[in-house]
Parts: sequence; C-alpha cells; structure tokens
Amino acid sequence: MKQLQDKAAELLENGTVNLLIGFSEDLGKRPVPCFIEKAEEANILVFNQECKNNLSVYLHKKEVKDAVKIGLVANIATLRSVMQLLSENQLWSLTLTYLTVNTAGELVVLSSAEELEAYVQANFPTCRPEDKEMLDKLNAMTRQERWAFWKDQLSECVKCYACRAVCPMCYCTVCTTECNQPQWIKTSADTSGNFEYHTMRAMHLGGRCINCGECGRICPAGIPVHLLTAQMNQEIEQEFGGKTGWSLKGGYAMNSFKPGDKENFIK
Amino acid sequence: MELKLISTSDIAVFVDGLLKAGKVVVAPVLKQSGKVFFKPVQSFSEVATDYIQTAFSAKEVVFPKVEELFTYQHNEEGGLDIKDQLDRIPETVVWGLRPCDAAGFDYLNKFFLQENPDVYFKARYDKLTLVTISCSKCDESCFCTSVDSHPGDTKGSDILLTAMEGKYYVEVITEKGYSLITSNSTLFTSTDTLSKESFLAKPATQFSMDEIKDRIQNAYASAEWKHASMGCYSCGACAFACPTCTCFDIQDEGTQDHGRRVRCWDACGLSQFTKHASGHNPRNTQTERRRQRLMHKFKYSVENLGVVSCVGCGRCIRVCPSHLNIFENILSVTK
Amino acid sequence: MDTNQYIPYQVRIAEIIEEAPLVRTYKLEFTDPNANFNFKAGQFAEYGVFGEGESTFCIASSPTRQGYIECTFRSTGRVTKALANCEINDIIGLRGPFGKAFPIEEWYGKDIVFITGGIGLPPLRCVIWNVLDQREKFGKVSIYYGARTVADLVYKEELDNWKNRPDVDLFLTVDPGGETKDWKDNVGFVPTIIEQNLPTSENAIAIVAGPPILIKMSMPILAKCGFANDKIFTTLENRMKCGVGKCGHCTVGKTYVCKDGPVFTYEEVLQMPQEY
Amino acid sequence: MAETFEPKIVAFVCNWCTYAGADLAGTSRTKYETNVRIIRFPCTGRIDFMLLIKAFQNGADGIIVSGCHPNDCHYTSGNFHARRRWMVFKSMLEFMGFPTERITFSWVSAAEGKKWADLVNETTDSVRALGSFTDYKNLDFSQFNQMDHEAIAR
Repeated sequence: MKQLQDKAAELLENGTVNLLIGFSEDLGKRPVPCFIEKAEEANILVFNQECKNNLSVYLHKKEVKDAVKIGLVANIATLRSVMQLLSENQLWSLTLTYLTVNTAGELVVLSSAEELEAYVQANFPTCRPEDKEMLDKLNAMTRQERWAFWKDQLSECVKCYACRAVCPMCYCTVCTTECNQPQWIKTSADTSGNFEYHTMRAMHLGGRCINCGECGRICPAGIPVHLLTAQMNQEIEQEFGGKTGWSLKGGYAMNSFKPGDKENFIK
Repeated sequence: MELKLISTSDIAVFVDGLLKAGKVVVAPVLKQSGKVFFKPVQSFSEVATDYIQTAFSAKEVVFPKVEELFTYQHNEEGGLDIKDQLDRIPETVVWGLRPCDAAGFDYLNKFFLQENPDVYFKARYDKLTLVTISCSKCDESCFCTSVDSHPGDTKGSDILLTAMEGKYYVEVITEKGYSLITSNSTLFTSTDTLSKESFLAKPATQFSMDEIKDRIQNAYASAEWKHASMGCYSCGACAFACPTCTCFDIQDEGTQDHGRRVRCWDACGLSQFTKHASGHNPRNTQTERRRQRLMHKFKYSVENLGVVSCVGCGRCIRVCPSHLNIFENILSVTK
Repeated sequence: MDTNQYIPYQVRIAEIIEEAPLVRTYKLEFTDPNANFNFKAGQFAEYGVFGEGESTFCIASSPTRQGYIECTFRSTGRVTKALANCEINDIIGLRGPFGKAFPIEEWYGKDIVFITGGIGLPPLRCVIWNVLDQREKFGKVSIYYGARTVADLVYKEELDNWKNRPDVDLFLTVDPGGETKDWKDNVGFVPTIIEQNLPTSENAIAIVAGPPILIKMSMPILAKCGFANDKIFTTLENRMKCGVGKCGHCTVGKTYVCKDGPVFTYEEVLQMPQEY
Repeated sequence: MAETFEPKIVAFVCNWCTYAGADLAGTSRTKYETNVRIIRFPCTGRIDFMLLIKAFQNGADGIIVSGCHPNDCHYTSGNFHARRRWMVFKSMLEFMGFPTERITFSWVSAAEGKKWADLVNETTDSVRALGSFTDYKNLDFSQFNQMDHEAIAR
C-alpha cells in the first residue's frame, strides 16, 4: 500500500501523470473511486481485493479526458478493458500509466501499451467460477424455465441505466435507448421494455464485452445482466475464436466473418 | 393517537386477515438475488422480516415506475376515446416499510397534492394505508437522525409497529390506521405509554440539519461540486431508489389510432434529462446535474414546500455504483 | 374530484400556414364546443400527436380573438416532425393553458418595445396582437424583429400589416448574407438595429424573446437605454413534459419554468442559476 | 366461436435474392399462405436485430429472415456478416428462454420461387401450431399494473 502511494505521489510530482484515478475508502470503509491531482493527496490510495470497480469507464468522461496524462490504479479487469478500448481506438488522446498489484502482491507499473499487452496476456483472467456456475445452471434449464427466470429478473429492472453507465464499452455519445426517431426502445421500464433494452445492450456488446461483471455487480435490482454477455462471449469464442481485450490489434468478432461460419440453423 | 399491543404470533393472522378482506398487501419479499423488494403478497409467509432496507423504496405503490395515464382509441366520429384507469385502483396496505420510507410518503403527499393536485397520485394515496415497522438495525449508510427523523419516527405512517420481546407495540396514528385495526380488533390489547427507545437502532448522526440549512444557502458556487461529482457515472440509480424523487417522463406507446400514454420515472442525473430538441443542454455536465439533485433535496424543496426532501434512508449510497455519499457531499460543499 | 390535468382536449387542425422552411402555423378548433379553454397572453400549452408524444410551445394567437387558438412551431424533434406531417382536419391533443402570463393590464399607458428574432416571434405575437387589439390603451409600440434570412421570417403577412400601420414602428432586419435582391429593410443583427434606433426607456416596457445570443446581446443595450431590469420581460423555454410543475424537467434551481414562468422579468432571471 | 388462429408473420428479406424469389413465386402463380407480410431490405446485412424485436413488440407471432445464399451477396459480404449476427442473436435469445422456433432464417435465391413458397407454408404451419405469441404480449404489464388487474379480477 505504502509502495503504491509513494509511486503515485512520484508520478504526480514529476508530471508523468496529471490525474490519478484510484481507490480510497469512504466512511463505511468501502473502497470508492477517487481522483487525485496533487502528490500530497496520494496517501488516501488503497488497493485490495474489494476494489472491484472498473475505473476505465472514467476515461470517457470529459473532465478526465481534459487531464490528458492519466494514471490508473487498476485491477486486471480494468486493464483488460483498457486493452479492448485501445484496440477500438478510443483512447488515442490520452497518455496512460497503469499501476497494479500482481498476484504475488507486488506493485507493477506499466507505462506503455506494449507493456500492458504483455502483462494482460500473462495474467489473463478466466471466467469467474460463480458466473460459470450460474451459466451452467441456466443452460441446464428448459427453455420455459429460463424464460421464467429472466422474466422474473427483468420485471425488477427500473431502467436506471447503471449497467450502461458503468460499462467501459458503452461509450456511444447517444445510446439506442435515447434514439426516438423512431423510438427503438420503449422508455417504459415494464418487462417488455426491459427485455428490449437488455437484448439490445447485450447484442451491442457481443464480442466486445470483457467480462468484468460490473453491470451485474452494481445492478440496484440485483439482476445478473452480466450473464447475458458472458454467455455470448462464451459462444463467440467457441464459434469464431479470439478473446476480447487480449491483443492490441483487436479484431472484433462481429465485424468480420469466415466463409465457413456455422449455418446449420439456416434453412 | 391510540396505543396497543399485539403478540408477534398474531401478526401473521392480522396480515392474512387483511388479505382475506380483499385488500392488496404490498410487503417486503426476499428474492433470489438476495435483495428485498416491495411486492404484492398472497400470504404472510412470503413476507421478509430480516433486512435493514429494501432495495427500492415503497413509493412505487403511489408513483409506479410505469403509470398508464390513459388509453386512447380512434372512434367512428373521427375523434378519439380517451379513458383513464383511475377507478380500478384497489385498496392497498403497505406492510413493513421503514419510518424513513413513511416520511418519504409525507413529502410525496406535500409535493403532489399541495399545488396542482395530481389525480393519479391522489387516487392511489387515498386508498393506501401505511403500516410501518421501526428499525431495530441500521448500517453505515443510514443517516435519518441527521435529517430530523429517527428509527421510531411516526411521520407519514398510519400505524407504527415496534418489535419488542414477543410482542409489537402498536401506535395507531391516523383514521386510516384506526379503521385497519378495527377490522380485526380482537388481536389487539390496549396499553399505556411504553418506552420503545431501547428497541430502536442508533444510526450515526452525520450533521445537524439546522446548520446545513444555513450553510447550503451559499453552496451553489462551491468549488467542491466538481470533486463531489467526479465519481458519478451518470446513471439514475440514486433517483430511482430514492423515496422522495418524483421526476418523470411522459411517453406515448402505440400508433396514432390506439395506444396509451404513460409516465415513467426519470432522473435528473441522466444526461438527456434537460436536453432540448435543438441540442442545447442547460445542465451539460455531471457536476451541474449532481448539484441540482442535492440542492433540490436540501435547499430548493425547503424553499418550495418547507421541508427537506431527504429522509436519510441511505439507499442512494447503497445503490450507487461508486458509492457516492450524499452526506459526505453535503458536508463538503457546505464547508 | 380534481380535474385530470393529463387528459388532453381534442382539437382539429382547421388551417395550415407555411411560415418559413420547417416552420408552420396551425389554427386549431376544439372538437368539444363546450371546452372551457381560457388563456392569457404568454401562456403555453402541450400539443400532442397521439402515438408520438407531446411538445411544448406558446399559444401564438391573442386571447382577444376567441373561438380558436394558433400555434407556430419549427419541426426539429420527434413530436414536432409528427405534427408537421399532420393534415387539415386531423385531430391532435392539447393540454393547457399552463404558466404565468404577461401582466398586460399593468402596462396600460406605457410604451411597449418588442425585441425578438427567428422563431422567438410566435410567443410575442400573442402579446403584440393583444396590445394592438386594444391599441388606444398603450403608448408607442415598436417591434424589432430579425431572422437569419428573408425566408426565415415568420408571419410575413402580418409583418406587412404592422409595417403599414402608422401606430406601430417595425424594425425588420435579416442577418448579413441572408438578404435577397428585393429586400428593402435593414441588414444586420437585431442588437445592431436596436442601437441604430434606440427606444426610449421612459415609461416603457421591453419584451425580449429569441435565441439566447440575442437575449445576451440585447440586454446591455437595453440597460444603456435606461431600462430597469424589472421593466424587461422575457419568456424562457426549457424541456417540459407535464406543464404543471411535477415532472421536474424544466427546473432552473428551485424555479419550475412551467408553473412559475415561462414569463419572467429580467430581474428574476438574474436571480436564477444559469441553467436554461 | 373458436375461430382458427391465424398467425401474423413478418418476413425481412433482401432486395436482390429473396424478394426476387418471392416475385418469381408470384409470377409463376405458386400459391402460398397469406399470413406473411414482406418487408424488403437492401441486404440481409441491414436487417438489424432490433427490427426483429420491434416486430414482436408490434404483435408478430413469427418472423422469417431471408437473403442471398453465401457468396451470392450483391454487396459481396453482407450475408456473411448477417449470418454471424443471427447466430449470436439466436443463441442469446435461446439463453433468455425466448422461443427461437418463432424465427426462421433462410437463404432463398431469386430462382427459388418454390423454396420461398414452401418456406412460408412451413413457417406458417409451425407458428400456427405454436399459437399466438402470448408469452411476449403478456410482458407488457409492469408489476403494479398487474396488481391493479389482479385486484379487479378478484
């Protein structure tokens, strides 16, 4: 911890970064995102297992972008999403430095995209076991049971769009939900409106989602929306190959094709 | 006010009696996600008892997340038949809400009915009885004692229950509450004043409302707003979980010939909330939007309706993806 | 039972006037002859196309002319585009009237200065006709109106009418580059034209409406002329949904533009946060 | 009463192959079910999944999506992209428990008038057997509207 704080202070001091995004603790001792501009404030930084937020989503925020040179105290999911964003050419205006702690508990500083790529590939996260378990459970159900499951879950959705807001891949300036000529998605948060919204969101993230699971974790209604994209990713990896957030070269599965793609479902 | 006692075992009989009498009972229900929601129940056995706070407030009973304002249907004379559904709203009892939620209803009542009374709210509110249960537990997000309330507050409730050993202390506050009790009066025994203090939770007091009321007068220009809103992801979770947030959007669903007009929740934190068709957005940054939300709670609603529109339930802190803390923010901008 | 403010009146489009590119005026008649719709100059209404939604704009006709109302709108969003697709005899929804009106009675005996640009004229047209229909009760009436191009000027016929009236001073202008060959009036921005033809502020009221830049540039000139801030009126526009101070979209600080406005004095506007 | 249920079927087809195929079915006087409403698109690559959802939202009971055979696309690769997208879309719908048997994907070329007629007939039959898509239509009620309805029913 001390090491991290010192390094952060050093980076801010010598001007390598203008703004450092990391975690601090709130009054309830929960880790919360914090934004540090001065070296002497770096002593509020913390980093532990509970630091789950995907901070890369802040890189789309105007106030953050204005700082240009940005330091990111990041967990592996965050790094992976930065990889995906880099491959989608979203962070071209920023100079990024990453601070993370590896599995051995050592501080790692990554200052270039290539270093980042090497680190992410060496520490590539696997599907979280609890997600795997849920996916298997759902896939073992009958179709009707799955329908009932999602119907029940989606009836709780209030369309607060928190899942969209915390997603680093949801960076469109105008979302389909806000397009009203025509109105693609009903504004109503009734179950059919919610069904439309969540299928739309999942489809737009297919082959891009990096499985950080934030959308499901933070859902105020406790809907496991991350399972939709997790399932899709599984499918896409299996059928088309390639992992999201793996390489800087990118290659978006839904943007390419092979002549021999599966078509046994087509009459 | 009338004071009564009911034994813990008779609670189920009472609630099931209400159901049998044809009332809709909305009560906290534990769902498989591990969160507790207000849901219509069919029997007391579905009601959750062990929870600090429900995921969303009970405001949905009077201000549904989607309310059908009316349906319209083309008629033969070339006009439209427009019908509202106000007459089919059932008698409803909300069971087991927290005093902060009940205080929220008190605010909603002022907001919706004081000026330009809202018929939809009124129709639902008139058929509603609130049975509140005092808090015996709290967590670090609770701060009702900072906004002039407390875990045994009767404000807004029709009946307030406080769990004691083997029994509930029943404070019957309003006429509506009284008529609910009389429907099953054998379950209740009369009592003298009891002290419920020792059975109540003790949430930390974060600030003094009197001081904040003064200091917030100059808070608009505070430089701290930027810092306070930096972590905001710009979603509507806080507003939708809030017992006193009332903003809504009106939308048509259907074709020119038939369909319905609904109103659904909207949130001042969403970037499109104030955006004009021309593209001009009066509150263009999250800093301004977060400021609007907090200033409304602590300043504007005092000026407009004479009450602070924050009840200290702490839901906004719990649901916020980055745990933005409303009382920390308020303290920092009024420094 | 309280009235249900969300149920619209049904009105029939009786006449359509093409004012300018994308700008139309509809003359609306109530299908229910008993409809009790009394409005004052400056109030607004919610016009709804069923299936598409509602849009907010001012009532452009004068309350001194009974039996119908008129509205003028530019099609930009979902609802206004749907509205523009309507034809004569179509039924649309109308809710209102909402908001505070201009205190016209307080202005009797005074000079009135109207300053407006582009699509800002419709909200003032209602006041202008209200004043002109009781012309003897007021002092001098002057109108400063400009648009980007000649084509963008709305109410062209009425502008001609006002121009030919000896009891109205009309200063018409188009932005540089927007003039046509046979344009004989001023060329230049509205504030410039005001500066060239300064109104007197003594016993006078100024009413300003239009794009924010026009308001911003005109205020210093009016101040120079000696108009006190509480003698300048304007009408604000914010996104609105309900019209009755509930939905929260139009709030500027504690003020609900829909029920506390849309008419404000410049004095009141200065008290508000800059969120409009 | 007992009127037989006639499903509403929406067909999203590409302009160059399937639409021409349907045309051929018409000019060759091939008879097929009239339940289908054809919507023509420039290419299957343009058939956004949201259109399918929108169709169900507006009361469709079944959907046909059809375009050129692989390698026949007028724009070279539109149908290849579409194929991937459908596959993913279908599997996600299945994961949500959506009855994907209500959506038929097919390749019908401009020469396959007969195949088009058969496709429509088969789809209509199978959707008729499945019945009205009430599963989806019933989603419309939010919890508290539902509550009102139930209370009145009692």
